[in-house]
Amino acid sequence: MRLYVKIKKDFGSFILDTEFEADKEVLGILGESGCGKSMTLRCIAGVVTPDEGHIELDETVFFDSEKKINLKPQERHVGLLFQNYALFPNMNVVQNLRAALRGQKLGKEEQQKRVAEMMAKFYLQGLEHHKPSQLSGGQQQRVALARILLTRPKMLMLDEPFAALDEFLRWKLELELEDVLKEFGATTLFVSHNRDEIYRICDRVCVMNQGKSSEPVPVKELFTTPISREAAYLSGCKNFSDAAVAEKGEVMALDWGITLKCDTTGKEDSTSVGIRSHFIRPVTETEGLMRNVFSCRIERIIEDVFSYILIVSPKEGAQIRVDVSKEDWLEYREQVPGDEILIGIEEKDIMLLK
Amino acid sequence: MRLYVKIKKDFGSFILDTEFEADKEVLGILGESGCGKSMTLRCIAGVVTPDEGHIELDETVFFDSEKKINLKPQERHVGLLFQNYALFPNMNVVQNLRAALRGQKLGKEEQQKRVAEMMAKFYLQGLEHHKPSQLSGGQQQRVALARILLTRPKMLMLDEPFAALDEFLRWKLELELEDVLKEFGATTLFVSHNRDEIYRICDRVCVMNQGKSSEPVPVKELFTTPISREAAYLSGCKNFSDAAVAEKGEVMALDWGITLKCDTTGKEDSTSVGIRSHFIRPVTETEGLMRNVFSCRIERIIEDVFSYILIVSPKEGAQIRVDVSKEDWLEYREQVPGDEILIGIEEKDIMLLK
Amino acid sequence: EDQTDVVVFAAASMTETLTEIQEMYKEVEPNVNLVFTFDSSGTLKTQIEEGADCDLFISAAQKQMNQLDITADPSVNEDGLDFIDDTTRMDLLENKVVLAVPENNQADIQSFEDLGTDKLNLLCLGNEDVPVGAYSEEILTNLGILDQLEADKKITYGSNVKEVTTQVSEGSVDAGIIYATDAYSAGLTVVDQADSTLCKQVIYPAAVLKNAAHADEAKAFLDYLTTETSAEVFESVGFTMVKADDEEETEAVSEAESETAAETES
Amino acid sequence: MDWFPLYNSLRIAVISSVLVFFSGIFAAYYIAKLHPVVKGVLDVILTLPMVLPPTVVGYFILLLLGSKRPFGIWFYNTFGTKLVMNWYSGIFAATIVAFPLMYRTARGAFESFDETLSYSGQTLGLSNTYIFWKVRMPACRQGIMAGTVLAFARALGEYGATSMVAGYTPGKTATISTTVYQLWRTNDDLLAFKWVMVNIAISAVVLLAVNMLEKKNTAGKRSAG
Amino acid sequence: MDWFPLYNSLRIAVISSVLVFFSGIFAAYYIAKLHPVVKGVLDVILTLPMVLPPTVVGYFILLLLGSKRPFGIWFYNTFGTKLVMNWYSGIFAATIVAFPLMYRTARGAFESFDETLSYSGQTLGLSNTYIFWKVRMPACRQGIMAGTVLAFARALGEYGATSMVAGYTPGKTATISTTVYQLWRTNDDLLAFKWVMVNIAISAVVLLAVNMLEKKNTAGKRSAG
Ligand SMILES: Nc1ncnc2c1ncn2[C@@H]1O[C@H](COP(=O)(O)OP(=O)(O)OP(=O)(O)O)[C@@H](O)[C@H]1O
Ligand SMILES: Nc1ncnc2c1ncn2[C@@H]1O[C@H](COP(=O)(O)OP(=O)(O)OP(=O)(O)O)[C@@H](O)[C@H]1O
Ligand code: MOO
Ligand SMILES: [Mg+2]
Ligand SMILES: [Mg+2]
Repeated sequence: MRLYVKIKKDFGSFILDTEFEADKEVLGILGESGCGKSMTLRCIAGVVTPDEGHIELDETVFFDSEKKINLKPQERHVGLLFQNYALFPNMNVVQNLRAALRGQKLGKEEQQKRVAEMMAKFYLQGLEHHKPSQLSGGQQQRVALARILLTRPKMLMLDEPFAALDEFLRWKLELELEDVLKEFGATTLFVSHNRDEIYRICDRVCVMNQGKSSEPVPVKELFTTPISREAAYLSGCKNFSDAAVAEKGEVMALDWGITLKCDTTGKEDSTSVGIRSHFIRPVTETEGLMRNVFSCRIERIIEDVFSYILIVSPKEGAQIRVDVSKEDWLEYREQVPGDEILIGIEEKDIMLLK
Repeated sequence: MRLYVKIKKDFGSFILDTEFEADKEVLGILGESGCGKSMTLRCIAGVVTPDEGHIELDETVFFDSEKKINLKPQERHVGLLFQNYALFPNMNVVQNLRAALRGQKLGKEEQQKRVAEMMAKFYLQGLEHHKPSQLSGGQQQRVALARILLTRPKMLMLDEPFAALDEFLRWKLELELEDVLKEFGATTLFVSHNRDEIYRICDRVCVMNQGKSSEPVPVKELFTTPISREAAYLSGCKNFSDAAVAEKGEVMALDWGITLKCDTTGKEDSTSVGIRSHFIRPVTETEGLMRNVFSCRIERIIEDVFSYILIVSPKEGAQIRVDVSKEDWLEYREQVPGDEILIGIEEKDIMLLK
Repeated sequence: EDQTDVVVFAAASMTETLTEIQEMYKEVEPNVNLVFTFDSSGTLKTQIEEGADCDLFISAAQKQMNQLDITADPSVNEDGLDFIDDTTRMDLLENKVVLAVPENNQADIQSFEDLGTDKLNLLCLGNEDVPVGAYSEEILTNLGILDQLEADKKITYGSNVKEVTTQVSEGSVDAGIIYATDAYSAGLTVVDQADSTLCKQVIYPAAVLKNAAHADEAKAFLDYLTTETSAEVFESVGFTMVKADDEEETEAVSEAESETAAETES
Repeated sequence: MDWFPLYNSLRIAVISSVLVFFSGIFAAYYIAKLHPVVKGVLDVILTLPMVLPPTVVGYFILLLLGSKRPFGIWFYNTFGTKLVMNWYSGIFAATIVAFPLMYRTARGAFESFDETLSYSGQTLGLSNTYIFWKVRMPACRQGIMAGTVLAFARALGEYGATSMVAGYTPGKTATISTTVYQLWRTNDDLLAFKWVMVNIAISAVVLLAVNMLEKKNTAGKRSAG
Repeated sequence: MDWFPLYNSLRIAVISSVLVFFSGIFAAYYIAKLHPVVKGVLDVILTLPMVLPPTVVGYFILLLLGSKRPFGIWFYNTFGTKLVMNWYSGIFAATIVAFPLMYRTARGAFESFDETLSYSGQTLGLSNTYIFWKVRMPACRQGIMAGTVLAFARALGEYGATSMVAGYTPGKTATISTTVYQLWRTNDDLLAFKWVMVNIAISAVVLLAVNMLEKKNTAGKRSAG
């Protein structure tokens, strides 16, 4: 174990109470907006002091409320990318980057080299002498990212590092970042709202919910077999219903008013059921093999780049989202909102949750 | 035509020079980070004054450098969502929202009702008395969005409205927003880095490149038949090569060192070729029907949520990204980086660009 | 060449005259460098009391001098301060207390007696600390109108002479009581001059300090101030020299004045 | 102890603080937008009262408002009373002397204001007046408060110009400051000290009140993210 | 015209401005972090020199540093020179009188500083000293400049306390302000006016310089987004 965090902090209307460990890995932190992700990172970095708890990295105790240890942020050597970038407004891009190198006692040339390197890596050439106020949102974010990497921290905490970037740049920087993280070999906490990013970059994921964290799980597990509704929700599942296991192999999805057939072994106490929109597909009546087929009314059809998104509702139930690839939809292209359609769900794709 | 914009502004190192029209529609603005999207919106809103040009909405001239017209922002009645939210730091959430209703001379009760409505719509309940500094990034963004909608502007300009939100919330707000936009019936300019969002929400798209805008095109056209490399790039295409049409029906992709067969009619002067990663797939030798099949070395295999991303390179060429659905990859799952693999591209998926 | 600095603390009303005499004294005594500090006599007294270096003190009234003189009546020298060399103390100049009015004299005030009438709305005096203030109060007391004027809020006190002269010349007040020299240099209209029935002689005393670094040089300069050459300068702005043969009489007056001052204090 | 000076000082300090507050803020607001050279020139003029001995400032005020000067004559003919040597004359003195403090401090605060907030207010259709009072002023609160406190303290402590313009007539124009000065000059140190304590008490009340106000406004000042 | 007062005024104003700059900033920095009540109490003490007539402030300084007071005696025995009635005595006067201006203005500026910047500096491993001088100070530039300008102007204009502590000795302790006062008092209005103009010129140079500096630092102040 390289990083161990167990902290409590009371804000009155919001209580942060989180505990997790991270190894030499990229640990994703997933959670609803406002659940305390940024606050957790701030506590680890030492810029917010928790009410109580213990924070430790590589055998160095950062914080311990009982032993009255509270290292200064400077002594922690962790890099934190602030969500609002926190660039120094009075310095231009190069000066902002240089500031990060101050701790390393480098020669002037070496400094310049490293700064230039980073400027190139993050596509910032030509902006050397711009002040932060003269940069666009995405440019600011890249400068902030570059600045943190220059300090060569022992641990990296990235708070939505690509949120302001366009997809292509995001992709390029993601590859870049992965190389850096590898070279770096340090523990990294990665906050992102992008499910795919988390999936690609992280080894394990810690789910946070209203200030509370759960045990980190391998990233694949979160996507394939989430345990809680919260986890499934954060892994991008968009269809949930309250549920009750009626008898072995049958679950009543209460919100949708339908009964689903699936393996309920060991899941008898499930309270919810979740189905990913990608795993629901329109079927024709001939497909007799499927055991879960329901008739729904199409509420809305939204065209996406490579797929169609259907909003459908079972007889008297809540809406369900269905993602159909354009290829598969061809067959149904005559359908319009208001029509009835059959949707099918494979048993293995039904997630029983608590 | 409802909105007409033609502006020039010189920042020395950056020159904004854009011209476009928008109807009663949602016009997406796509462009690389730093290309001038936010600046354009600021000019329309009237908080930045262009050096020269003309801006007009619904027959009302907002700005005309020749006629020396320059309406105050207050007289323009346009709603601009600032990229950094610009919430009033001294007011709590409710006060921020109430401020937006001041222009409308409503009774106290009506005010409260509308504010409460918005709070609910944007999942902000419980945060009534938080100051912006006590809100998380996503919460701030939602307050800003709610605040703008409360003013009932004649035109809406949204600068990455969902950037700080998690996917689920994003999706819910997207549906919410679409309803609002419909009810609203006003021209909307929509800046986003999310290709799918743009595709789903916008009617047409205007591509910006280093301060210059191009003629808006229907959103589908951008994705299916982009004309410029820039447009293809922004629509999410990730593979590009310099190219030259050698003879009828043959294009040399110079960066990749391969020759592609496709329909070149009317595209003889193309200088680039683009291929979406989703449209390249691994093939077995038996698939004799395909005319474009190449052998590449696998550089990297990245697992994504519903697909695998392959980074491959042709014999002596630049890298190509290939997105393969997990289902399709099953067949090739033995493959590891370093192996040779055959990839196939259909003729219709080869985009010839300028 | 060795220069001796002689530090002179002098009432601010002597700024112009002493600066002029300083030039002349350079020729007489080229090795002596006169260093003046000008301020209101009260400030100078405070500074001396707090240990400022000073060789010669010229006050604009006996009060401040007495407060530093151990041989003076203890009711005046309350703190028992012993700073000046009594043997060198002398009365140097005499000034006159006059009644000045604004240019057009709207209130039509012609004499000190008029101050007790309805003609007067507002009268400006120097405060007690400005020596002229003490004399002004004496005059008004002798006329028996001081208490009434104060009760009617017809008196305003200025904290220095310039304030009083400005108030008069700007017509903010109907009249002001000041020194003849000040009226002269401010170019004010003088309508009355206090005679011996209204107030005692106004004397500028001078003395060398006990711990003077250059007592002899200071004494020499003091002597020079009594010469005919210096007198000319002083008289040109309205001072009168106190004649050496008046010495006896002046002593007596100053004695009497100390008593009056003592009464005012208690 | 006659409490008139307290009463008089308070009304002068309060009225002139209010005057200085508004005039300082408006001057700061409009001047902050000007070209630096123009700003510099106006700064010189508006900061002038600070670089001159207050008595001299008082002298200039007297030259301006005096009973024989055009404005003074006009005022007397119109209102039947003099501008100088009255209790309210102290207001002119205190206002002019305290003005630069408010002006310069407010300008500093305004210049570090994030204009995006004002822009966002404008696009929300809020009037510039509303934005000024409800957004800009609260955001610049700290600077404005500093200026107000300084201006109030200066107005309360003002002596030189007041003595010149209003004179020292006990029971009529005397302020705490002129009283302290007179008492101290006439060696009544004890009473002078009592008045010094009164002045300290007033400023203590004001400064503590301001600090409490600040606290209320700054609950949890941290920027999210 | 003897230029000594100019020279003397400049050195006093510059030295005391520098002293006030640092002491004011440090006081502001540490006090800004304290509890509002403690802040209030310290504020009262530190703002005191503003609410008293400067002459009275000078008197207190004299009581503290005078040649007969313990500190004055110790200083004389150690350095062989007196603290009062020397040219440098004006520094004490100007420093004490100008201090509250710098202190209060800087505190206002510090309190509106976005601490996130300081946090981000800390996590980058930058020393608190570096953050203070290179991030916090530039970000609070406007407020600090306002304070500095006010303090300098006040130091330049300081008359009452200086005349008490340093006296007016032409060629030795005379400053522009005391010279203006004396000249004016002895009715040499013309020369007094010339010196007023000198003071104006100095403050003009300083204020214009400050404004140019500001301009250089604020090129294109807009927040992105
Ligand atoms: N000073 C404060 N007082 C009260 N509540 C606070 C304070 N600061 C933060 N909060 C609350 O703490 C919660 C956690 O905030 P945090 O910034 O950690 O959220 P987050 O998980 O990063 O969300 P996002 O994804 O939207 O950025 C929020 O609900 C916020 O409202
Ligand atoms: N005051 C200024 N001086 C010089 N250049 C500036 C100034 N302000 C902005 N720029 C430049 O203008 C360009 C456009 O900025 P803008 O904020 O419009 O970008 P954007 O398209 O919104 O980018 P992003 O998607 O990253 O937010 C940027 O390259 C920026 O560096
Ligand atoms: O210098 Mo004096 O003591 O005011 O006449
Ligand atoms: Mg956050
Ligand atoms: Mg932008």
